[in-house]
Amino acid sequence: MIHSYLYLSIILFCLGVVGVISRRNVFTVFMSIELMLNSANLAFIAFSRVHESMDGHVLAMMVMAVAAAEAALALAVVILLHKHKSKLDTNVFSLLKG
Amino acid sequence: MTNDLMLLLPLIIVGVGAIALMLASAYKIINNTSAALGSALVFAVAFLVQLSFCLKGNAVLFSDTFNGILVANTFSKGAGLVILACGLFTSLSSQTYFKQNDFCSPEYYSLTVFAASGMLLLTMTQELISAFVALEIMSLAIYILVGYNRKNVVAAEAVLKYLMLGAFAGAFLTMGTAFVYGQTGTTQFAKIGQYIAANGFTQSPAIIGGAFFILVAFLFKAAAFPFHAWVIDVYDGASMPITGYMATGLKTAIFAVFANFLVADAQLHAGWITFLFYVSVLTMFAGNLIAIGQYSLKRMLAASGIVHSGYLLIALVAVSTEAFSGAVIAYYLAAYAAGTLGIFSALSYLSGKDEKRVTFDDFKGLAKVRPYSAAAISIFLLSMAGIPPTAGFMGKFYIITSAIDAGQVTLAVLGIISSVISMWYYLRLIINMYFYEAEESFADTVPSSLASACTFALAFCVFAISLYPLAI
Amino acid sequence: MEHSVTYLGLIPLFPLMGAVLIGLLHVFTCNRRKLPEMLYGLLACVGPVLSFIMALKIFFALKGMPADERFLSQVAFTWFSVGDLHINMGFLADPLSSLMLLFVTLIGSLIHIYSIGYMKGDKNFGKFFSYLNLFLGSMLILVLGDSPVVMFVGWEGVGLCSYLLISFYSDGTDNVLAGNKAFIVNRVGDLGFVLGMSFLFWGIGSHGFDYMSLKANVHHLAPGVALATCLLLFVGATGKSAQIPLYVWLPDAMAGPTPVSALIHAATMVTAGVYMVARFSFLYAHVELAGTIVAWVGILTALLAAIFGMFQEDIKKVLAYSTVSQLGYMFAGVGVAAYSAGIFHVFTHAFFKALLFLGAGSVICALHHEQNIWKMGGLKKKMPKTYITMLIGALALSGCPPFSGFFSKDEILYSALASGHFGIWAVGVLVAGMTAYYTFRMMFVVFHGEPRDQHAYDHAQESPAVMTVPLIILAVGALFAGFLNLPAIFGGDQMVSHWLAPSVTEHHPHTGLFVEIIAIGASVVAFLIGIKAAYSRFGKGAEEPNFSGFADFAYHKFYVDELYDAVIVQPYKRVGAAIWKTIEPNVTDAPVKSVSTLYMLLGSAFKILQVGYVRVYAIYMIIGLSVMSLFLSQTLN
Amino acid sequence: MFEHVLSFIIFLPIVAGLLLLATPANRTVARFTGTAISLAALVLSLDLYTKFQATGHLEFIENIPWVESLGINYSLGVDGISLFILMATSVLLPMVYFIFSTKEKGYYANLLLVQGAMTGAICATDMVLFYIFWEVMLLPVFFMLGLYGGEKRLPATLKITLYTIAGSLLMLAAIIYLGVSYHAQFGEWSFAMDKMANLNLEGRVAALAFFGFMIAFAIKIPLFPFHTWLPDAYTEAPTATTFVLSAVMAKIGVYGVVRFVLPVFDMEFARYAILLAYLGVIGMMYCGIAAIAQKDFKRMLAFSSASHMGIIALGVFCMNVQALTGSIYQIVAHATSTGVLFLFAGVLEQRTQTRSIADLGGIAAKAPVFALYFAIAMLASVGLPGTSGFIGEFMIILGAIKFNTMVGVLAGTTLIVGVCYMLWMFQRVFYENPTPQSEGFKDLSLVEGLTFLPVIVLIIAMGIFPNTFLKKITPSTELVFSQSEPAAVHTAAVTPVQVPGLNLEKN
Repeated sequence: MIHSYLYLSIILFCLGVVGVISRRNVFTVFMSIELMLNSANLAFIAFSRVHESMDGHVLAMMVMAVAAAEAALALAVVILLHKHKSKLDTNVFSLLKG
Repeated sequence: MTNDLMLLLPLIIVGVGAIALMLASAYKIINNTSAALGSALVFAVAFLVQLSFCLKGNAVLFSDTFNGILVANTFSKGAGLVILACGLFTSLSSQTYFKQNDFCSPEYYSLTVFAASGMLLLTMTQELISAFVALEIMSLAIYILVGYNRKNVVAAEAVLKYLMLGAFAGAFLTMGTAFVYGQTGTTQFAKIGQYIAANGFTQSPAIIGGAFFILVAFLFKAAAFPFHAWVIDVYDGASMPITGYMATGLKTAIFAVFANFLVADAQLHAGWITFLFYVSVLTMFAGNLIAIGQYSLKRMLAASGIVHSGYLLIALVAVSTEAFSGAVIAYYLAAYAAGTLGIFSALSYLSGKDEKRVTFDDFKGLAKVRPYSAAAISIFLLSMAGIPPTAGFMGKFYIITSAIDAGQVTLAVLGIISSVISMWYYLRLIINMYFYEAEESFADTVPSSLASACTFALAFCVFAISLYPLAI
Repeated sequence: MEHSVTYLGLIPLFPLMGAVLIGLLHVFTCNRRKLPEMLYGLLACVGPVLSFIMALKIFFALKGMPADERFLSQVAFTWFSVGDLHINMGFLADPLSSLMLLFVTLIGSLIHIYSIGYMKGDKNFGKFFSYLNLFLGSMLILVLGDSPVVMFVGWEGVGLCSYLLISFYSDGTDNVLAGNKAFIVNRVGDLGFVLGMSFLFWGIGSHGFDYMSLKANVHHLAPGVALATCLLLFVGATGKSAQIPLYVWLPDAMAGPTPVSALIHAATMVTAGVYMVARFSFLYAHVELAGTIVAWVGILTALLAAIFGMFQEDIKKVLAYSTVSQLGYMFAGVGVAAYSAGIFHVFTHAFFKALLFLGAGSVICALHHEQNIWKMGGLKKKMPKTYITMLIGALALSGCPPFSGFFSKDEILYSALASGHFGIWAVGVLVAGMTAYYTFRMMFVVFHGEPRDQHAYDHAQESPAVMTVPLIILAVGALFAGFLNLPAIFGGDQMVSHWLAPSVTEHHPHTGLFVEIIAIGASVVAFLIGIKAAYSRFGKGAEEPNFSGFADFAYHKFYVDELYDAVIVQPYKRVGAAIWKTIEPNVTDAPVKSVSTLYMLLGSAFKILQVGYVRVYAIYMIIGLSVMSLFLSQTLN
Repeated sequence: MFEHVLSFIIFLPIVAGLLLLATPANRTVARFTGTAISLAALVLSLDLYTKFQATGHLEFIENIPWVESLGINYSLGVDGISLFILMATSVLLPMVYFIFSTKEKGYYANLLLVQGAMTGAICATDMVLFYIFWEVMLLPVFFMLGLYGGEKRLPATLKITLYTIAGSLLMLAAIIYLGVSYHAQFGEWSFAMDKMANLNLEGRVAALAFFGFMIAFAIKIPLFPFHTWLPDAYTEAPTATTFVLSAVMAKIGVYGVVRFVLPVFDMEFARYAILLAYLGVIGMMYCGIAAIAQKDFKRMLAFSSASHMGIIALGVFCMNVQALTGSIYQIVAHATSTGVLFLFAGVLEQRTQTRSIADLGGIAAKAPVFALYFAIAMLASVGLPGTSGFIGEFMIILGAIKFNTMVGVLAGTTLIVGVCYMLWMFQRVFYENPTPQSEGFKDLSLVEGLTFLPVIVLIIAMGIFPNTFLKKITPSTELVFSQSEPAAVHTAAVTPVQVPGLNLEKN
């Protein structure tokens, strides 16, 4: 039973990774990262069940809180970027290189 | 309990100070200068408190404090000292920096202090989730600081890159934590260590995978190859004092937690030695090779930061899990911090308005116009290059000694070769400063300021640290 | 008998101090106001004359000792001492060195006096005498040194002085080149000397490296090492004494002032090689093969130089080749273990060669530095003293009995014959004839016949007394020095040979009277044939001949100089240029350069990798992650 | 005070130099300070020299613990070997201040710094301390070369700096390896030089450590083929720097071999000595021959210096007391001859504004005193008996013959090689007819003449009375070989690397 949750979690994680490296839209990228974090949360909850302790739930809550803070910052950055270039394509932001 | 809280006092001071500064700036009670001095005061007080703890001698290891989540041993205290000093010098040089740049607000200093509180927590943490939280406290503050100059598209790009990749790496950390938790049922380093000692490291794919993911996250923050690519751009985009802060304080915190995690168990450490060996070698050489092609000082220093991460990884490879004191790592971090902060505080007042001087060529002939600044910068560069009698040399000496003592002769030799290579780009700046005629007068730079005071204080530190004998 | 004395060191010290004093005086005054020449002249002569007096004193002191205990020694101080190597700054006067001392100081003094006249008016008068004194001082160290290393001091010292004096007229490139050549060629020989000393030291030197100890331990020397030592030392001798293959510097050395030539050829420098071989007679006597090689090299040099001498047009070069040739005789002598004969020839040669050179100098001076014999002629009337003295010298050189050269040369040839070296003897006799020929060719062309350059002839006049008096003294020496070693056949008692006997290791072969008569007869006949040939060609005046065929080849000295230049000098320079221009940047420095190039290339490669797209950085991370996972799965399984 | 005399000699110049740099002193003050301090160091050194007992062991020992956990001490001391290099430094450097005046204050400050650092490297008896001084002495050279050098100074500066640092960092690894081995074998940490001889080193890593040391020293000496930094650096550097480099700094490389490699790596040394000896000989010939092709007299002297260093290094590799003593002696002799020739070259350059041999001529007639001085230094440099150059060279050749006949014979060619380019140069510059550049050449002034006089006297005195100096050296050099006596027993079992060459014993 635990395996199913784990497989799902890993699949979600991988989807997140693929999203990050394949999508150019800033929003999509940040959503992919959220997906990865949430896949970890899923794993936490599942393991919590296996160990029959509440630790995993606590950890998942922590991660969600941090993810929320990060998301807030990410949105601010998205606005900032949009103000500068009116685009949210990550490839546009490649002034720093070499 | 009181004793425990006493030992956390620096952290508490910093945390309270950060909140106070934030509130004060929110209600516009303070202006930029007083915020700067206020944050410097917070750092200074915390530093002195930490120093008094350090001088008091061996602290009791209190593994069950906060349920074993935090620890305050000599290593964490030493690292804490370095972080607080970094914060102090960053605040002071920021004050000068913002005399020439106009995007400051008092919250800036509040965030600096917040970041420091995250770093301090990170050095003490003995648990994965609190490590994650501390990491994020630190990182979120730093993200904002990196993008603080909202009018500058480069800063925005830097924060995008940093935030995106940082969060990406953070996701790996949580996933790794989940795996480790799943297998061992705990997230505390000590208990993970016990579990591995009992059941063996290589037996369980979940631990290996989880530890691997955790390592990846740490390596990302430490800017190890191949997770180093962001460093150059982010350092380049951030403002001078923040770049210095990231390069020193942040790195100190990361290596502290990294070391604490690795020494949780001998098998865990042993399992990663070969892996870390290659990572450190590649990190050193990649950093060097990136650095030689750079025209911008900031980018060069970022790349040299990668190289120094490589040296610190050598130290991590060579640490002994039985009698871990972290002295070598802390010493090297202190030595490196003195040099790097010194350069950035010098650049804070020399770079001029909107950081118009950032390339090697911009500093041609500096020695003719500002001889003392040029001399100080040379000292920092020589320290980073590891030329005696600077702190950088002694730091490198201790690292190589510990590596050879641990039987890692090849790694030591490769480290030495890398430092030969690194010599070129450090010398290049010295050559530019000294051996060319001055092309401009640097008249617009702030003549005598907090940043220059920091610079000379740090130059003094470079020698003082080198003379300080280290007990391994 | 007290053998340890304190005055030996003074002998070289007198001229050396003179050299320093004169040198300093000259250096500090030459560009301001000139000091009177007489002052320099007097100062310069004091040293040699005092040395000569000391030499006499030593000679008589030795004479007063029993024959087999004749030596005086002085250890001035420990020169250097490391491990087994103990070298004293020590001096040794035994019969051999005392004989050398006598004529070196005598002839040296005479040359000094003569030079006062010859150098009159030269702007570097002081410098010249400083060098001259230094030269003599070095030679005296060479003669007196009690170990090979001390001898080497003088050995190199004379080399240096020859360089300084040959390039004395230093504004002429050729003169300086000749000086360089002399020094460098001498250095080649010195290399042999140093290596020889090293072999000797590691062979038997640990018990003391002075001649006495070496002589006592020579039988411990392994035969191979002994042979190597002898040959290496002989290489040194060929350099200093101008033997094949290192003779090339001597004829060029004529670039220096004529008294210098006299000094080099007669009293100092070139005789050093012969003296050295005689000094090491205990060693050479130990290795017969080495002696034979020495003898053959010597006699072949004699032949070669005689051939060259027959075709020279420069009066000094004729004399120079005659020196090389005579030196060949000396080596033939010491080579066949007739050390006393060799040294005796050194002794007599010193007189007549100094005489000839000084005479030639007198002629050259009179003709305003004209040296080509084909521009001279008929000077007999103008310069009678010079002519007569030179004639005596020429007769002595040609081996006309009873002049000194006859006895000494004859002694060598006799020894060669007596010791069974028939080939050497035959060549020696041939060379004797050639010697007579070229010597009298020179005499006839210069002094007889009609003046070839009337203008020069008209202005020529006899030299002043300061020059002629030394000539006369030397002429007396050239006449009578031979009688000092009169062989038994002429009723003599071979004084010199007996005098030298304690110093040199030789055994006189006992042959019948018949052999001795053959030797003498052959020499006399050769002399007569030579002089007849010269007279018939040049006696009544002759014009400058155009050489062709072999003569032309010999006139160009068999193109040996050109050969050396093409085979050694030019390649050496080319190798130097090649190293600097090609090898250094492209080979030696190539690893360094390629490392730095590689470094820069890799640097730009990594710069390209920093593309600036954040997505790509994430991809790097994932690639790294994957590779690491692979790596992990490899290592952990 | 006297027990700390070495510290004084080291830190007087360093502190003075730093003060000069840190304060806005003008160049007159700087020159005066430099002169005074270097003379003070000279006086202290002379005092030390007279009080030196020549026991063969270290004297004037100072020892202050520094990093106790690693056994690193601030420890100083001199024995016969280091004493002479120390004396060469102290005696020769004051001259520079008298001769060259038209420079900035940093020039004098750097000179003081380099003097202190070199003295420190010579006197240090702790390896880490030695390394620190070793690296520090490069920095003033870097700045002097880069700031005050000739037109093409930058590439030369970079090359010498990177090259030597590369070498010395390898040495650092080797030093640490020794310290760690000592810890492993004896249970305590130490980096003291004299303790390292007790180490029993074997295996591949020991050989690597040996090469770590050797490469560092080979670059500094410089030994062929590590010399390629030398011609440019020597040529472009200001005269005083070239003088410092050739007269003292290169010698510290040789000294390092004697101090570290010889006692510690006896096995490796016995195995590779023949290779190194060949490198020395080849370097001597290579650089000597290259010297003849030079058109720039400073560059020619640079090659000449490299050529001589080959011979000096050879003396160390021959593993017998004569050659080693010869090397040490030659170190000082070379400093007084070729080193001083560089100063003369500086005088020439200063007065004629050219470094080209072809532009000069006839100086002997214009400046007899200068020519005399130059000639004496030149003759010492070509090893004429009676000058300082002969004694050392003779003993080295003598020792080389013992070591390996082939090497010895090749080493002997230095007699010829040296004289070729020197005479050639002397002819062009001092003889022949004056050129426009040398037409108005002024002779040495009284001050200059008197400044050089001690060295000239020293050249002669060292040639005539060498034993007064050797008496202080030989106890130490003899000790080097008596100490490794037990090692010699097991080095007998070592098969040296096979290189063609005869051995004297086999004859």
